[in-house]
Amino acid sequence: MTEVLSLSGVSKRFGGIVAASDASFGVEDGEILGIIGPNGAGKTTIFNVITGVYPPDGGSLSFRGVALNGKRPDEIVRMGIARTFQNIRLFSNLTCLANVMTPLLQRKHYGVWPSLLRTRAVRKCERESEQEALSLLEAVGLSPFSHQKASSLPYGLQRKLEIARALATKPTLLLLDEPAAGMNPEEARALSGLIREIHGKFSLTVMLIEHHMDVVMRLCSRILVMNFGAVIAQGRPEEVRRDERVLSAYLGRRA
Amino acid sequence: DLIKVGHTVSLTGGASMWGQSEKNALELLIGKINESGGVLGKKIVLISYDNRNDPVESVNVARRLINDGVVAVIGPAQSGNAIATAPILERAKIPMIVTTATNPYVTIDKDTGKVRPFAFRPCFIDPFQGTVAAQFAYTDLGAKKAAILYDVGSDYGQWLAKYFEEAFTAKGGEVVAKEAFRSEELDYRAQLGKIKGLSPDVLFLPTTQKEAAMAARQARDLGITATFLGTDNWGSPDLIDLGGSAIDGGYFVNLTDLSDPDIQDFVAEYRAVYGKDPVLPNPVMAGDAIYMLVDAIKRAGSTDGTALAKALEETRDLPVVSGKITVNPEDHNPLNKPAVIQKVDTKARAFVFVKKYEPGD
Amino acid sequence: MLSVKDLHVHYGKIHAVRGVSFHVEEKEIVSIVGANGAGKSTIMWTLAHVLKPSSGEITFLGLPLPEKPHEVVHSGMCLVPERRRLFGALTVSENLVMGAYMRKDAEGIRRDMERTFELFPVLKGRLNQVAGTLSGGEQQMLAIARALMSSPRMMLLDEPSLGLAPILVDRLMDAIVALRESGMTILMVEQNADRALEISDRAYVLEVGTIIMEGSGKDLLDDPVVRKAYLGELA
Amino acid sequence: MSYILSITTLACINMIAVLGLAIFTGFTGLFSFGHAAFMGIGAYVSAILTYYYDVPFSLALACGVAASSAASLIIGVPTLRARLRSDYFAIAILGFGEALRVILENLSITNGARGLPGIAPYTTLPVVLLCLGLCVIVARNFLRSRYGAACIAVREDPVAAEMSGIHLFRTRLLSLALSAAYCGLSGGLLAHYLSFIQPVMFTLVQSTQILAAVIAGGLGSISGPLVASFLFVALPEALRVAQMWRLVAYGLILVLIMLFRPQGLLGHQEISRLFKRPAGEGH
Amino acid sequence: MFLQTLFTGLSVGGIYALMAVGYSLIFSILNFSNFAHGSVIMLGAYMGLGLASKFGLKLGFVVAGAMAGGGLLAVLNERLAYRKLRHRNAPSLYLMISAMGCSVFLENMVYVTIGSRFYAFPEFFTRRVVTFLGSSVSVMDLFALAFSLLAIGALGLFLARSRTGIAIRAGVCDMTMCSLMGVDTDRLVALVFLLAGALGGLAGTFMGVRYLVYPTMGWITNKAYIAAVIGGLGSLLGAIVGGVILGVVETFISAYVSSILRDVFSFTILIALLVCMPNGLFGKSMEERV
Ligand SMILES: Nc1ncnc2c1ncn2[C@@H]1O[C@H](COP(=O)(O)OP(=O)(O)OP(=O)(O)O)[C@@H](O)[C@H]1O
Ligand SMILES: Nc1ncnc2c1ncn2[C@@H]1O[C@H](COP(=O)(O)OP(=O)(O)OP(=O)(O)O)[C@@H](O)[C@H]1O
Ligand SMILES: [Mg+2]
Ligand SMILES: [Mg+2]
Repeated sequence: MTEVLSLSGVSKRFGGIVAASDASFGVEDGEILGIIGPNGAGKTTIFNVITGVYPPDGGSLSFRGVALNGKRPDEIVRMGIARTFQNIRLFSNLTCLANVMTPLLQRKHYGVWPSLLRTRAVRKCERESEQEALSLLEAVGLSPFSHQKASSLPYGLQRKLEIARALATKPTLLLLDEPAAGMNPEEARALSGLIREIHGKFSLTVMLIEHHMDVVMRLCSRILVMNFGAVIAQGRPEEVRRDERVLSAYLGRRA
Repeated sequence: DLIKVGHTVSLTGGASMWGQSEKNALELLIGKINESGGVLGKKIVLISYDNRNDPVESVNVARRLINDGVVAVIGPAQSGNAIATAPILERAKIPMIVTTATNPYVTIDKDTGKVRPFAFRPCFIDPFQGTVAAQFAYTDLGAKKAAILYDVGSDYGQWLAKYFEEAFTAKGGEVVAKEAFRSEELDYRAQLGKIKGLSPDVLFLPTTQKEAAMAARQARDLGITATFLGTDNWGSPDLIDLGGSAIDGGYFVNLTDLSDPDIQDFVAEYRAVYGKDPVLPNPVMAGDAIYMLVDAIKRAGSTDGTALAKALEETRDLPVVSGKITVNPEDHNPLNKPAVIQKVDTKARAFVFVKKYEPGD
Repeated sequence: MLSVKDLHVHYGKIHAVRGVSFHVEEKEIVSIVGANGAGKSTIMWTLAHVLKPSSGEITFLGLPLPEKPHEVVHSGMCLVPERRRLFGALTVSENLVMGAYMRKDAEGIRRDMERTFELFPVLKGRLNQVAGTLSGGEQQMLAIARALMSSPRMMLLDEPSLGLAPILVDRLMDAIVALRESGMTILMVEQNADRALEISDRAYVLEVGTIIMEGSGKDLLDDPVVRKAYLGELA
Repeated sequence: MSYILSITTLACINMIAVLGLAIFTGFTGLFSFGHAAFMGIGAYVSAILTYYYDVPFSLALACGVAASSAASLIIGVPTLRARLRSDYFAIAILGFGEALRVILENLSITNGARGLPGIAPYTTLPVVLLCLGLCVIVARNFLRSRYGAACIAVREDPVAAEMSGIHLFRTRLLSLALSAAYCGLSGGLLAHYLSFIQPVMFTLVQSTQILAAVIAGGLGSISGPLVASFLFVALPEALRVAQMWRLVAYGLILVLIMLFRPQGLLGHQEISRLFKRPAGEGH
Repeated sequence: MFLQTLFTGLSVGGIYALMAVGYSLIFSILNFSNFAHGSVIMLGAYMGLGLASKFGLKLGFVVAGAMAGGGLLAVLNERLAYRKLRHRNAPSLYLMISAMGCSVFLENMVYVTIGSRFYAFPEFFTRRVVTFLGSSVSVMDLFALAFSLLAIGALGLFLARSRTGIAIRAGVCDMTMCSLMGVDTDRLVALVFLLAGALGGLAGTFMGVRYLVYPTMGWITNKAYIAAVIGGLGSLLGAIVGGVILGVVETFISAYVSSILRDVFSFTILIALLVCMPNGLFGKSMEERV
């Protein structure tokens, strides 16, 4: 297996808070990598650094051999990394369809002038995008809502819409930040199925932050555990589950 | 039936004080004319619209007046608005008589250099005013060094600053400073501080009375001793209230003077009706305009625009509010329209007549 | 203590809550469970009177619910809404001060503050951090802490465990039980349905805006339909 | 009749500028107190070309449009690149507008504050209607294209937009340049309609009026601002009989619109949509 | 001349600062540009003028009266034109436009009722000048500068520390949540407007005394908005520093570069400053976390 993404020595601090310290790990092509850890451990920060939202204070990142340091978020997205947000960030006044179409349209390569004149080629691009968007919505089970405003969807469905929008950037690496938050166990189970399905269908590599252990255990082939900004353990789900540090810092007595 | 006369005037905005007084004067005089039987057996009605002292609005007003079927238009008072309005009325063949728009290009087409057939005015023009001010400063006040402070955003200020500078240097004087401010500003001490260091003999302020008053107060605060010299826009009774002791002893060029014997009847009537003094010079100029118009209608025997314009062009020695008026057919400016120099006397709370310049002096 | 009769709520044309009736007795923990979009949050917002019902009757402590949201709070009911809704530009300590806005007893406030830090020790070190920059779970802790500071008679919790690490979910559930012991009444909506049902005295199951089942927490936990539909167990 | 036509013409000229700002403010989510400056550039450049150099009207208009677009880059590149927050951006562009006005007031080719009289009156109602029609079509095309989608995404959520592969800076700049082009066209038409332009026509007051029309019409709508800008020209005219009271009424109406039509006349929807089956938007 | 220019700049800046405080206060709390602030200043000046010339009151009473009047006016303004929008959590742009409408309304109300005349305050307390190192400084200016510093200090403390201050700022983030904390947000906002209006009345009176009183005098508040931006929106200290800097820079450009092209220079400096410091001098960086 090849490493698609590798981080070495990545650190990020905010004032006095060390959100990531010397984090190093690699992501294998095609795996579903889980990241768990207590609240404030720096999981989301790692996602933010990978996607270029925050520049790292130190360390280097590379994606398929290309350095990510210093790249703008939109460049990184175009390299094939997409993500969802922990605090849902949809284009809330737009319909679900428009939400998904936005990244699809960005992948079309017509110039400004044709767009002003709306040439036949432009219209064709748009029709294609619309079809693609509809099929993506179909894939996450949101077809009935395609013309509904994003903000009027219940919380759980908004998460699925975010996944659809991320898929629309045609990623090879998908970062999911707590996709099952706000779902009951049954819904979380269905979501796991969905993630597994798109993982296969779009041949993705997935990184997944999640506090629902069922989801993590069910999906991930490998799990990273973070605490205080550093990776403190990693391994296969069963190993991690028994790890003493993980039990005391994260899972608690029940696990 | 009725003869409709249009009136485009600033009823709101910074120039509204004159505009409202202008409207009052016209209503007063038209009432008088109608009482004495009107013109050609018809009564005159005045249709006033607010142009907000804005060129685009002025164009709208002109079109609206055309639409309302007026036979002639009085106003606007500001040159910028008048220049914007003139071509519109010209195309509709409706004469206009501006009140105090003193810019030469109100009645002359700047492109062709020809006179605009439908534009007239009862007031003198800026080059004359600027020259008079320069001449008064140089000869009567014996000034050798002059400074100018004007409003860059105002066409009026820009023109007069230019004409004054030309005339003053032509006479042999020196303009040591030409400083500017913007209309909505209040503080000129930065500019005045610079002027102070150059110790001019006169400070020329081609501005409104408000700005002149503020400039004068700030100049005296800074210890500037130069004589203040102004233009017709100073000619408002509140100059004294606004400027206080600082403006005392300033001189300015005006179209007419509240104490001008010719206009005493008018001033008295105005006071009787409205309980206050007219804000000069606009009401007087508007009065001149309406008399010119009435006379032209009488002579033309009709209200046809072309005939009226022709009659207006032939106005000779017509008695009007400010005296007598003769229109120069070459440029549609009044012939022999004198300019008066007034001195501000804050103790007597009056503008004192100093001297009168005839064109050609 | 709280009783709701035949409540209907609309968003424009969308009929989100359709004739819901339930009641909560003093010192009870009552849960509402249901799928995404069932209308749980809508009910909570309506109880806080931020959303106005299109019809129905809500009485709290025997009186009709006051008109304005802040009056509802004054009458003793406090909502921890879904998605935290912190004062993002304020610091953590300022958020807590806001939580205690109505209270005058400095001593009690201090005590509650201590109790809060016991529950969520992370917050103690973050008093001067701007709330908007906290991590997701830290924000959730702060949202709960803020509500605890107001020490209401009745607390409405909308998905309090959202985004919390498992160990904290345990602590939270314990804390909720402890609150009830100390005399507080709790109505909660929780997606972690098994955990919620475990500690609930009674629970209601909501589906597409209507209540389809009610019973004690234990009963529902053992109900096969509930297990299948909400707890993710394959029948 | 000519009066009604002239008001209509003016209203349509205004609508072009409003349309431009609607693209920038309504769809890209940045607001501006300086768009009158772009009108000014379009007006002066095209007027100077026809006046001094006898350039054909259409070419002069095109030059005006190009010039104001280019000028928008001068202010847009540094400020948008620095990612100024929207209030700061609004003030920066206000500064740009005011500075430009001072320059216009002091150049000799613009004849200073005295203004340029005697510009050939090429602008007629059919010309304006043609331009407006084209502008509406182009605006619609633009907004439905990937560029428009990018603008809207940036308005809704800049971070999520970046995560959809959108270049924030380039998107905002493009939107600014396009809106400046519209304002430039509007200015050019205005100059050749009034035959007279002065720097005072292109001040903050004018900028805020354009902005007010956009907002009163509704953010995220094309037809709303068009209707609003028409009303804003027509209403004061209709109220002309009210004389001095009409500006009082204008201010009042602006407040009332904001109070009672919070989304503007047509927020996030178009007139054509009103007649269709309402989508399930709720709220 | 250098010293004189500096004093002039400080005095002009002091006036800008005083105007900017009220504006910045509302901005720091409600996060919108209250363009009606200029009109409150203008009406404050008229009230002061009325008290001074109609009733011949002493300066102290005139200032107090104008402050009370300005405060009440601002509260009324908020009640009628903003409250409804606020309740709806409307975007700040809407509030801004409503404010613009108010300002057009108020200004033209003055035209219609009081008229367009210019007025000066009675001369008895207008001009007292002290000479300092050969340059003249007006006592009024010194007073204005000192007072605005004082007012801002007190206000800043109030907002940062008091429970009410925190509640006000919480309301800005989320009105709904604020009322769910048991806060009567309307009363709080009214308080803020009362304070800002009182400062506006004060600024108006100072300006009236220093310059003149007339309906469009509020326009100069544009400078106050710019000053507030230089200092960093929402920062009260920034408002003062920004005002003074703007005043001094303008004055020096007028005196040493060109008064005619002054605005070109000063706005270029403004833009350059913003490009280098996108949050102004004292503004907080409002980077939102993801
Ligand atoms: N923009 C920021 N400014 C200041 N501190 C920040 C910022 N972003 C994150 N932090 C801090 O960095 C730490 C790590 O945050 P992060 O969001 O990565 O946590 P997390 O692992 O995602 O936690 P959770 O599971 O609660 O979402 C937290 O303590 C947080 O308060
Ligand atoms: N602002 C809104 N506008 C229109 N419809 C809305 C709005 N908010 C919620 N809805 C609709 O009302 C219904 C109930 O939503 P609600 O948020 O109450 O669900 P929920 O049970 O809390 O779901 P979740 O578990 O996802 O939080 C849903 O169908 C949703 O689409
Ligand atoms: Mg996180
Ligand atoms: Mg919910």
